[in-house]
Amino acid sequence: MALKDITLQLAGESGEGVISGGDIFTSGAARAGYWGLTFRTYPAEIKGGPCMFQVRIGSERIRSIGNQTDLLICFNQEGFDLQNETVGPEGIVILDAESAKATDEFDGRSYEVPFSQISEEAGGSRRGKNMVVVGSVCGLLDIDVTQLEQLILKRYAHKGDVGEANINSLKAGEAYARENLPDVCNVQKPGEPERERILLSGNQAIVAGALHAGLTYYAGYPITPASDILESLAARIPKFGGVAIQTEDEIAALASVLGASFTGAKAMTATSGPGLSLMSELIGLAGTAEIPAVIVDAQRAGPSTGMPTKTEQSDLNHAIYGSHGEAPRVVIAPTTVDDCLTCAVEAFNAAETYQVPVILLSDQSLSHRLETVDRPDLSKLEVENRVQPPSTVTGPRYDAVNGDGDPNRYKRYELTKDGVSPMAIPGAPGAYVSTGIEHDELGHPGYTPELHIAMQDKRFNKLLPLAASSRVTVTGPESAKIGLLGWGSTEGAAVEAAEILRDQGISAATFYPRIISPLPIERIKEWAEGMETIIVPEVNYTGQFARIVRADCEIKLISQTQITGLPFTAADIAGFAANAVGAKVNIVAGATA
Amino acid sequence: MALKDITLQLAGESGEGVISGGDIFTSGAARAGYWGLTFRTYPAEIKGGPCMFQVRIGSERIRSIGNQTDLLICFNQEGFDLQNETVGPEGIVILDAESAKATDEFDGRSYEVPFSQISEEAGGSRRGKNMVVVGSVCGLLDIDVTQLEQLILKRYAHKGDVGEANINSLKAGEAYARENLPDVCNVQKPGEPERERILLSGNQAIVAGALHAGLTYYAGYPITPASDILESLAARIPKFGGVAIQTEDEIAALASVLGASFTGAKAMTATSGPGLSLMSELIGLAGTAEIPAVIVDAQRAGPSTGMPTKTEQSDLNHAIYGSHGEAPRVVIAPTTVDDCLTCAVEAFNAAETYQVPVILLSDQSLSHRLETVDRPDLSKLEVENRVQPPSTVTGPRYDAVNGDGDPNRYKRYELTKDGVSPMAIPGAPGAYVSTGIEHDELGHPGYTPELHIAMQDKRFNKLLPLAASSRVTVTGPESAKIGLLGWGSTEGAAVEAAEILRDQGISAATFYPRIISPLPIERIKEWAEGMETIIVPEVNYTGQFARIVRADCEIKLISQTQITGLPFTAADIAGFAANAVGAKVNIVAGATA
Amino acid sequence: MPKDAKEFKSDLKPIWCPGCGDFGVLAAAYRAFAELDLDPDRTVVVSGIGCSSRFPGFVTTYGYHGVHGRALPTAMGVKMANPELEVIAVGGDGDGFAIGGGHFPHAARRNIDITYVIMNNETYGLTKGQVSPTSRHDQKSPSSPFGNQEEPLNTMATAIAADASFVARGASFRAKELTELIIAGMTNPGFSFIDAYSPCTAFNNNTQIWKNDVVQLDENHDPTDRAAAFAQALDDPMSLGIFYKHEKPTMVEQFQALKDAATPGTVEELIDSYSLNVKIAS
Amino acid sequence: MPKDAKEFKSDLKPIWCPGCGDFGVLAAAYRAFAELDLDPDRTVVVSGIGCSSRFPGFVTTYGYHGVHGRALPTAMGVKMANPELEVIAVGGDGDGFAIGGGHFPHAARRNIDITYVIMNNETYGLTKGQVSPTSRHDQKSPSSPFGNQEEPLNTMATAIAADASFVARGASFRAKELTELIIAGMTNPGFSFIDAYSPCTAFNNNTQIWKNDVVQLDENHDPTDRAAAFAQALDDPMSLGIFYKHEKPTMVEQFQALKDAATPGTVEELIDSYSLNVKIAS
Ligand SMILES: Cc1ncc(C[n+]2csc(CCOP(=O)(O)OP(=O)(O)O)c2C)c(N)n1
Ligand SMILES: Cc1ncc(C[n+]2csc(CCOP(=O)(O)OP(=O)(O)O)c2C)c(N)n1
Ligand code: SF4
Ligand code: SF4
Ligand SMILES: [Mg+2]
Ligand SMILES: [Mg+2]
Repeated sequence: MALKDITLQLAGESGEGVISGGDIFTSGAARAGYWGLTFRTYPAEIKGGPCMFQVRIGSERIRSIGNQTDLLICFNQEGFDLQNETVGPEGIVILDAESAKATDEFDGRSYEVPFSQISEEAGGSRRGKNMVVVGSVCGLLDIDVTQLEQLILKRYAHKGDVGEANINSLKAGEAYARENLPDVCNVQKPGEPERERILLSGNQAIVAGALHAGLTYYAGYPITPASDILESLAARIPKFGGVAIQTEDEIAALASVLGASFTGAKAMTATSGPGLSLMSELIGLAGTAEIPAVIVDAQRAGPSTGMPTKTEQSDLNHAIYGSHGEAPRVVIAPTTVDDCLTCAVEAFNAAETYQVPVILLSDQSLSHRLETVDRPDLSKLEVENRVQPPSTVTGPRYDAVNGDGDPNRYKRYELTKDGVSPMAIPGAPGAYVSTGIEHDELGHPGYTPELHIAMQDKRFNKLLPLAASSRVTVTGPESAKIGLLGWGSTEGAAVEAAEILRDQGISAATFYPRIISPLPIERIKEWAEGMETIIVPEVNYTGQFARIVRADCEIKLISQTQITGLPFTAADIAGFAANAVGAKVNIVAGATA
Repeated sequence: MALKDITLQLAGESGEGVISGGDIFTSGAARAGYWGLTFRTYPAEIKGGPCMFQVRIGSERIRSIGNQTDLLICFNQEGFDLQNETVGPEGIVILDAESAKATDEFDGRSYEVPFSQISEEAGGSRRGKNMVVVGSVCGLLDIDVTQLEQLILKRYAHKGDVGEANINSLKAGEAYARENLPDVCNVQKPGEPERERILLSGNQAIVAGALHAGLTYYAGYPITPASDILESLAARIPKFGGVAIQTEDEIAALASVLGASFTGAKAMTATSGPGLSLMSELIGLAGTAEIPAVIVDAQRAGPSTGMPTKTEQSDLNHAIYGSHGEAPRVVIAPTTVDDCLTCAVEAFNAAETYQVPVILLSDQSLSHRLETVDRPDLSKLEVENRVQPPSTVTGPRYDAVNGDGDPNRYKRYELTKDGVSPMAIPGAPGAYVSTGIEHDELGHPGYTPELHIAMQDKRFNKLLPLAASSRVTVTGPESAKIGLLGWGSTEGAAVEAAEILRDQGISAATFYPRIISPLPIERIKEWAEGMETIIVPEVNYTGQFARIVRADCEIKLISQTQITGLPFTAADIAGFAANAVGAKVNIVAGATA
Repeated sequence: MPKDAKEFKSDLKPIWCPGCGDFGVLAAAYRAFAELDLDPDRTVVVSGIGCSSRFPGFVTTYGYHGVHGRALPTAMGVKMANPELEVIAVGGDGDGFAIGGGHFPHAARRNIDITYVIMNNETYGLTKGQVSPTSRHDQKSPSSPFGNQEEPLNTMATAIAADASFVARGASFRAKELTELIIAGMTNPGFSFIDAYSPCTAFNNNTQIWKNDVVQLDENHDPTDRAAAFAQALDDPMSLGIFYKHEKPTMVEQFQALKDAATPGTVEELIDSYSLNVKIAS
Repeated sequence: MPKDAKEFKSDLKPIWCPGCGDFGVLAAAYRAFAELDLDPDRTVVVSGIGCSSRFPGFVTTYGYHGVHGRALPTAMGVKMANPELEVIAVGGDGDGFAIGGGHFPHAARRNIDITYVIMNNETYGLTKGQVSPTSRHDQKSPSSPFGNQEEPLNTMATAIAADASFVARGASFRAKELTELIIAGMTNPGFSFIDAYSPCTAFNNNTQIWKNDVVQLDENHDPTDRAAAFAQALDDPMSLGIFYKHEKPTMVEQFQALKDAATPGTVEELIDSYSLNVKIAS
């Protein structure tokens, strides 16, 4: 029986090339036409410590990390010890013959391969062990390794002969597997793709989306798992006439982004939880002074320093409520890698159109997952720009007290019908003072009740169209026994969970809004009307989104939370949901062909 | 007819002594046995600009600022123009004869007094104008001015003859009023007090409470309306063997407070919204590393710099949710000035008992209101201290790997039954590392799912007893047509509003929990069961508390919000409530005897 | 034709107290802006929070009145996003050296092309007179009732240590000299720092004392000698003039070089780099 | 009897990469603590976040591993709340001079009685090698693929400008000298700053180059001359030794004086001051 898809894990010690091996395998499989999606765990340590690379490939689009491991490759004993529990009842284990042994339970489905020895013989060094692993897997799965050779040469181009040696190890691994390992792993061959595909990470997709939207100013401070956005832009943005600056901290990063945006530039910063906390005060300034800005938060497990290399969706509350007073902002949560690109464009569009800070909530699992996706059609991703006043406006003049008597006097914070005031750009006429103090239409400080009410109304009401037009993805029937309502990177698992449930006779549907704040309250209520039981899965402790939906939509729902540092599997969600309605599902059946 | 209580306003220009006059009058009236409560507005400007002092005095405890002005004293025309709308239909206006005129509407109930001229004649300078005003008011209300003389002498002791001159102005004002003004203002004479009373502000009460709890370390950065906590402690804390340090910013303030608390000291900082935003990251550290700390947030109108001299209750969301990840903290909201003292003690007790950061949410109207209250009985305010390990514990030793084999090895984050782990104090045995990284019981970094779950459970569950034992004040019947559910400084107005409603035949009750987070969910639900309509009044824009109650208690309620920069009056709340149930109330009748 | 200073005066009346030094700094800025013939629509004045930080409201240029302490990174964003703009950052001693002090050395290291004017009243004016990082030792204030326990921060020494490319001190009550310093700072490429004594008449009124105490830097002082400038900064805390001046590549220049060196790119090309080149079904 | 250095070694194995300079700094600290005969239960090591900030876990004293950049104010709280404790702050160049840079001058001005050791690898080790404020101009890194655009911050000049009472530089690979510097810093009353070169073998491996480049400060250098110390700091960025040393009242002393001068008070007395002295009904 050929599996529809297969989930592989490479487990070993950091420094053994587990991650780079996984990356190369994923690329190779993708080039061979497989869809794929990866997940990785890093050690807490700087060097050394256990690490794991998981990739699920298949002949149809892959949406989540896989419910169980079908093939576990252990670089060492610790790899086996830590990961063997994830292996399914029919899963296969391959171990480094020198250093690892499987337990009895795996008798008949575990195989030892002398990875290091093969590497030494073929490549002249034990350091090609990971390439032997990759080759063996290709051999087992009947994936052509020639595609990978190019990749390896490119990756090690600056390292002399290493590339060649690695290719030799790769080939030797493949040969070993084809000769010595039984034909135990079968995955459906992919058909020819209908559209061009790309393989990239969530962070890479955000960079591409931001550049498409017209990003020319980036500032950021390194932090896992957001640092590679800074690094990628530092290398690329000069080609787009922009600048990427590493600042002294996150406060300086956002302050400078707001300064840049004030001049009309599209500007962004990216960080993770601790940095988002530090930005709290400036998020309030951006909301009050109505300065567009995009803030990417690649969430990691908190609170505080927490587990910096693990995934969690626990910054939602801070994204929505962080900052004293009541400061408007938009929160957008992409759900997949291609969605990261789309949402980045939408984030800039919202920021620019509504002159508001936009927080783009990714997380470690999405930021660093590699996913094969159809090549996005950029021409379909429209870019919006902020509205500017006519060039006839004038700035302040000393002889015109408070602008009275000058019909052209520019009103930065004009109380327009839709709450959006044209924003003058330095260099063009219309000088004004941008300010976080409460102000009148001119931007002059003003503290009357009437002004404060009018300006808070303006700042919040202007965002309402966003809630109404919010992009939402829905799967499943309109009326279902189980409705899965979620946000962000859990969508793939939820959609698959709904499929599993439906496959087994339990009607299930999913609803994933992109804009979490302002929440599309009415649309959630409408959808929820058709559901018997609504479950809100999220990777955090307190069920943050569930509480928000309860507060705003006043509907009954069940919160499903998890804080293992890992993303949900489809099985996690399907199992919970089935349990919640008193049903049983056979999880494995749903995940394989 | 003698009024049960009377609301006075002094309105003029900053620099004319409006506030100091009001302060002195309040003190005098309080010494004459009246209960009192004040409210003040400051100008946006540093010097100059309109300012207003409001005081309500009466023969019974005063709980809110008063529904309308009974007696308006205008130092200048602007004072009249800005404030005359607050004057009730039978209210009296007294104006500076030189500079202000009332409108026709006040014919027959407005009087002009040559304040400056009287001051010049009696005190030798026009600068005693405010004392003439105070004297006139005393004359009108038949309050003995001799009590005030001492106060004035003391206040101006360092200013040479000013004290004497002011006393002369005061007496001349009184004499003028007794001779020339009709007997239009009558307030019931207070009886003899049954207990000793004090007159102080919310911030002063917090300082007293903190010192009673054992505060020895204070650090803060100036910000309105919290600066006087720093200033008061800088002058007083050396008497208590403690230190008060003005730091370079709020981040340094809280960082140092946590460092001090780590050594066993009771430590506090105070700030307002912008500072609370900056503290976000460190609040998460305190929650994760389990370090006790008290953070006073004297709220002001936001967002951003907003209206720094105006009141608002808009930091609740940030207090509860601010900081990335999910970081436990306790939020306590005092409701009156004496409650500020009690809550300060309770804040330290909660911080120390549960090893958690506690945010004490005051606001400008409460921090700076003067209120007469019964002298608190400090002996009834018990002080709790953190639990320490026995002196037999030992710290780490290089020859004992991960503490194995040493039964006495101190476990800072021991997973005890109630989640509270004894906390060793440097100087005593038990050296450990306090950390915001996820950790095992020893405090060693650890990122397994099991550890993270166990530690989040510990950190959150240990607080549950607080929700159960939370102090709550309730007025009115158990089952009422209208239930007023609120938090913080609005309690006085809500309690009076309920009285107004009941007086007019609409049964009404109030419920004010002190601990807002963790919320006493069950008690709110129980109380709510008896109510037909529940209204949540709060001085913010989005109805923050109402949304929290909806999320956690899943009950129907109506949110009443106001963002005028002013506190609620009882009439505001009673009117809204009556309206919500389709009834009508005669507000004025409720407020006077 | 240089403009009239009045043209930079806005319709918003300064809310400062009578005699506040900030009036003098504002007047000097008006004159400097006029002499430099600035275009108000191409000039941005950035500030933080404080009495002095209200400054942008009183000029006819673009202004940015942000949060407390973040004028420098904000100004960096403005300048680096649009190097065509003339950018001036202003604010108080608390804004610049207490809460915002962490940004100063980095602005100097990067050599951001802006001029930064601090109105130094050695106090927190807006919050009513607490000590600031530049307050004198033993200075009494509401937050230091027994006298300031801290040594004042030496702003000139700090700026010279950070290698700011232009470091000068002026005073609000020395209008002509201050105007010249502002002009010199604004014409200097890179990061120019001007610390201007600006007495707070309400809470730290040293106007008379300071008028007596300031002296002009010795004519022989060589502003290109960094060590000498530092020695000078230690010697005499109330000297006025240019302490240090040193040309080095500016931030704008350096980033411009990167842009110039790069071949222009498109997002499609970027996406090509992720392409799997998989054979498409026809 | 001085302790054995091993007694300060905890049961947690350092997670640093092979050859990381931080091992050398840790070893020097063990020896210094032993020679000073510290009581682990009366000693607190405070840090921020970074590879180097993992340090407190590896010693047997009390430790505080806080958030990124806040070691100094935290250490101030520890020391001022309990002056009996011996307090050492440690961390990285990024922790201390980027995100935490704003706290440094104030720690120095206040003369907090602590010793601050920075493990300076001129990079951000923990986040995998981006440039830090002390990185060299043109240094390539993941975040500066075309070379660092910024001038490095001169840590010695910065500390001397802030008037830290003890300013020295050591290196992880000069164990004996570094031990001596730590001892000298810890015995100096007030704020002692030691910048220790500590190569990051993973991301900025300059071990060999730095070993060659460091020189000992000239024997004739007079560390009590602040201007000379500054000149020295400008001259030769890789000199090791005590640059500057200067006694002044410490923060603990100053606050102790306030306590000593105050008459002890009670909260009842404080409340008396608000009393209305209203006649009570009998
Ligand atoms: C984050 C934050 N903390 C505190 C304040 C309160 N605050 C406003 S201005 C100021 C300091 C004013 O001093 P300075 O910067 O020297 O300006 P000056 O008023 O003296 O001109 C402070 C502490 C604030 N607005 N924001
Ligand atoms: C607020 C915040 N921003 C960013 C980070 C990510 N971060 C952790 S350590 C570090 C810098 C490490 O460099 P350094 O302080 O020099 O220490 P090293 O690792 O080199 O010893 C950064 C940016 C963080 N933990 N917190
Ligand atoms: S308080 Fe001081 S600094 Fe502020 S305006 Fe008045 S005089 Fe100027
Ligand atoms: S990454 Fe660098 S600083 Fe960190 S442990 Fe490794 S060598 Fe040391
Ligand atoms: Mg100042
Ligand atoms: Mg470093």
